[in-house]
Amino acid sequence: MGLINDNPENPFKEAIPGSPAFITSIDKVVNWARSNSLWPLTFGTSCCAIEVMMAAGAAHHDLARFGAEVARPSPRQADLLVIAGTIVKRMEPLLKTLYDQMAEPKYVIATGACAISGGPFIYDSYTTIRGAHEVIPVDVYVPGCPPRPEAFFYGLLTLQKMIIEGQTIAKPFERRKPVLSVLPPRIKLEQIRDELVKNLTARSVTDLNQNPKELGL
Amino acid sequence: MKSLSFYIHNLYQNQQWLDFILYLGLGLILTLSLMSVVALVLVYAERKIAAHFQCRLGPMRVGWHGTLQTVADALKLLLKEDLIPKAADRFLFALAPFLTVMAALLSLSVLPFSLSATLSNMNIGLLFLSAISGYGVLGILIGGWASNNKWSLLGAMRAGAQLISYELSMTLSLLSIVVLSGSLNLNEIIASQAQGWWIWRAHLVGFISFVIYIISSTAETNRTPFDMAEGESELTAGFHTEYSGMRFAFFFLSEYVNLFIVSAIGSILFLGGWMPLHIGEWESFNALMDFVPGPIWFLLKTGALIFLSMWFRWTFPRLRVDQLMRFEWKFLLPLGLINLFLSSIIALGGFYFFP
Amino acid sequence: MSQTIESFKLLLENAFSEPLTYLEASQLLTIKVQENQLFATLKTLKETLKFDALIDHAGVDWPNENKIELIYILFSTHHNQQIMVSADIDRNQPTPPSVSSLWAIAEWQEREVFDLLGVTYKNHPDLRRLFLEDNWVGSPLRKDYKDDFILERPW
Amino acid sequence: MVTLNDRISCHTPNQDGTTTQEYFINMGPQHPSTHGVLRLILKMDGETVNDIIPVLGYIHRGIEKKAEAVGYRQQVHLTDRLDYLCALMNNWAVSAAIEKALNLEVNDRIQTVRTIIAELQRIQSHQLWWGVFGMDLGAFTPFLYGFRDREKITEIFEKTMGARLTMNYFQPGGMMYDIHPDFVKDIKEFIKYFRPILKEYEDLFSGNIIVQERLKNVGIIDAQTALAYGATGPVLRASGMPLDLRKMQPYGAYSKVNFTVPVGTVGDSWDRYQVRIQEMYQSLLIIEQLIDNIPDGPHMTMKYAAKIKPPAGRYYTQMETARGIFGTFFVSDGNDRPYRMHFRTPNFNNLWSILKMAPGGRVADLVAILSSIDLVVPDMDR
Repeated sequence: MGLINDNPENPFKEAIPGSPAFITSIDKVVNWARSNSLWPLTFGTSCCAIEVMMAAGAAHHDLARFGAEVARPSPRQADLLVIAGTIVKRMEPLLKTLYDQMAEPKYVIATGACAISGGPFIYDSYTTIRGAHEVIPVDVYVPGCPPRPEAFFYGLLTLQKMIIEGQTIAKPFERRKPVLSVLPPRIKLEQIRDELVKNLTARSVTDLNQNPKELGL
Repeated sequence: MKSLSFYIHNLYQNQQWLDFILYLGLGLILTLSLMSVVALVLVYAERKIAAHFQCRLGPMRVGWHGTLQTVADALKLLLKEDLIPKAADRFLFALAPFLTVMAALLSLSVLPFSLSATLSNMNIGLLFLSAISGYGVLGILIGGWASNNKWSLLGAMRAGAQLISYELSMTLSLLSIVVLSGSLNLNEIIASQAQGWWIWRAHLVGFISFVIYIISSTAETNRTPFDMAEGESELTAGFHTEYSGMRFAFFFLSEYVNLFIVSAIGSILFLGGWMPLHIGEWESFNALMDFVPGPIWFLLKTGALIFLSMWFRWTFPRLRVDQLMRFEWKFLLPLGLINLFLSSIIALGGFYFFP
Repeated sequence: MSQTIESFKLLLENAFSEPLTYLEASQLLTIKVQENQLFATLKTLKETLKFDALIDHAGVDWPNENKIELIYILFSTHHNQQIMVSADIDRNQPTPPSVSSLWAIAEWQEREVFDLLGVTYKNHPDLRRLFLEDNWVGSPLRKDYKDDFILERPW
Repeated sequence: MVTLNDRISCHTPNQDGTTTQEYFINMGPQHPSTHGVLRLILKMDGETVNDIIPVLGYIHRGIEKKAEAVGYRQQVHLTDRLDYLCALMNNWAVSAAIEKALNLEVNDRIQTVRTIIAELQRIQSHQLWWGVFGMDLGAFTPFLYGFRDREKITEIFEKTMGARLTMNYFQPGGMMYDIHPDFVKDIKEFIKYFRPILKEYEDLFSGNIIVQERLKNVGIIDAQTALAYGATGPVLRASGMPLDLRKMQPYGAYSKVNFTVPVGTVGDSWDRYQVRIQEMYQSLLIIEQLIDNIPDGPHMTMKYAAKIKPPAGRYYTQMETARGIFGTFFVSDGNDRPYRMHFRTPNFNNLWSILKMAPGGRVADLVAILSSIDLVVPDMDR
């Protein structure tokens, strides 16, 4: 639909005609409706699709609680594009088409290491795109390989929060704000790392005595 | 034509036109609001019922137990961008959803919610209903054609073939009730069931036509196991693949309103409509039942049939398109014809229970 | 059904008129054949010895010796035996015969080898790239494949 | 020899001198029933599918190239991403290949635990297939039921391995960690729970007349054609050929257990369905026989950080995963990285039998057939 122009400088930035004129309580209601009715597109390329699209939607985790179980097979009717899996060079134009075919407002969640950065295939691979944001703008990134359904829920709730706060609605084509959605608040990466080292040494599950430095710990 | 001009002339003469306009406007508003309420409630009910069939909870977060979920969905769909594909036939593409909604709206206007609460008490109500329900398929056909998408077209063609075929069985099963009750007026059909509902009063005939009606009405509303036209796993989204936002919401809406309408017709013809449940000689029980107002009875019976339809949807897999046709033309249609013949015999001889 | 390797070798040698060359550096029983003998050998294996399944077909690039080694892994449901056939072909003009007339699956396994190693099979019904785009340049699994897109590991 | 040009001509002459004009329709890569990013170009006559041209590569990540750049131990995590529904069986296959190359014998404990876990994974994979199969036929509820029970196995795995889908658990020489203390208890509970559920699956789905109408005599393929087209696993067994490596070339602890290999008779979708359902029963049997007598011993027979350098040569090892034969072919030049790594993946080889199954059927049949083959697209494209 040509919503994304071909301007090389900022491909995702383009003012749409009739930008939001009233940012009032009506906007609040609209944002409430949009955030609570995120219909995902049934789109999954690899492993993450099982965890994020299927296991999250299934009985144990139940995506329906958030009103997001109405998976639409047609991009026209979907609001949320969950990039679940690796994007390779051959898929790139198709992903772009899918994104273009979706009607505004549309949101994108990139799940899994592959969709964030290329993941295990970032090096030595001749086809893997290193991150879905190289193709389309991404609202929320959910790390994991693949992320647990709970992690995906955290990402979904983060997106809902972003919509309610108007972070995506006000500037529809500037959605490159990465959100570390899985790491719970007040926990730092260093803490996790220290705990990991402690646990690994305590359980001595592996032969760490040889040369811990070689293992990168 | 003469009678119409005479009628309009009469309106001006007697100053009834104001009443007429008021009546029209009020009716339109009532029907429209009824339609949206029905759709919102049914979509919520479907999602909740499906969830509980599947050991889940369904919508929980928006409002108490997710009651506002469909409101949010409707609001979102209203405000979503409206896309028209470049290659689509713009006029027909825009027209199609309205045709479908119009059919649903027109059907709603003749449903008797109680003896008095009916917008227009036509004396050919049933004929009107079956005519209008056949017209709803036009929207689907036009929508699938105008989308200029092969999957849409496949879905639309399937829908056309299916609806036209199942229309026959549906009309035949309606006809046997018409024969039994001797009227096309919906209120009179209900009144004829004062002694007992047609589903069991006319020996097996009423029950058979009820079964035929349920099957063909499920096909009429394009629901599993007859959801050829949408067939998510086969045709992506069928005839509404290219529709987005409001236009898609119209298809969505009319699907659920149609579900309500066919269930309502089923409850009118076979379950006595707004008639309370009476059991033979149990006087006090019958008196208690009479205490419940007619619209409640009507909605209860309709709700039961809607639940049945939802039960089908979340249990059965989809039929294949040729099996669907074979089932209609080789089994359902002959059965309907035989049933109609038998019901004529019963009606002529007055062989039903409690004559 | 199952036989020992020795009795199977005997069966194998009886089927061929010429003596067979075995490849020692291999885990499976491996026959080494010349490019011009490839099709005939595989045909005999299929028709006389009833190797009815072509389990796998792959190529190995050896740039130093200027050859591409084609590997055919066959399985016989009759003998419950497996055999590997290895053939060296010229690296610059790799034109081995296609065996898709013997096993249908070879058509796509060969397409994969064509795609990733640039081996152009003769008499192949539909030799196109399988995984990569049609306008892709080069064969990624060759050892000297260069691509600006590839990120080398920094450590 | 039918070339592509013949296949893409849209005018098929009829017997009475007329020609049928066919049209092409594009199914995928984003289509709900291709289970990923498989693309099929269908040549159709009305609703009838006359020819199929599969297009692959929408998830080709170049795993074989990547494998040449990483050490032998790291191959295991690459196989997780191939067929993620049998991740552990793939882990086992590649670990066993490296062990064989090193002439390393692993102890009985490792073999038994590996067998139990592989069979659990087989059940898990078939559960998911059952659910998705139901969804493809238009019934949404089986999908939820299948996932509800799959989650039970996922929890057992998670306790031991710390991951839900890509476990990376079996290593060359053993397992990453020892099994969780609750492992045996959990599995026993699961078996007790799952046997009646499996019966319920059959009541809910197999007994349904619509399912039987949709599946019986649809997509028939005979055993020899299926084998020639590369099919293995349940697809081949449904055609009547009992090719099961667990029986024919026993590995792990399979030689110690009694089980039968379910085979079909007709080779239609219904047989493929039945074979998988019966395989779940057989897997339960195998687990029951092994779960009570897991031998003692260490869970790892080689040092974790040791570099693996197999002697130069060509190695091929194959195993039976839930979808067919998974083979690992690698060439070593004596270094700590493989010179060439090639995976024989079951899905890539299973796909092509649809060219024999689907033509002549409807689109709905094609969807049922695709689903009955049980494809995992990343495994196909590698």
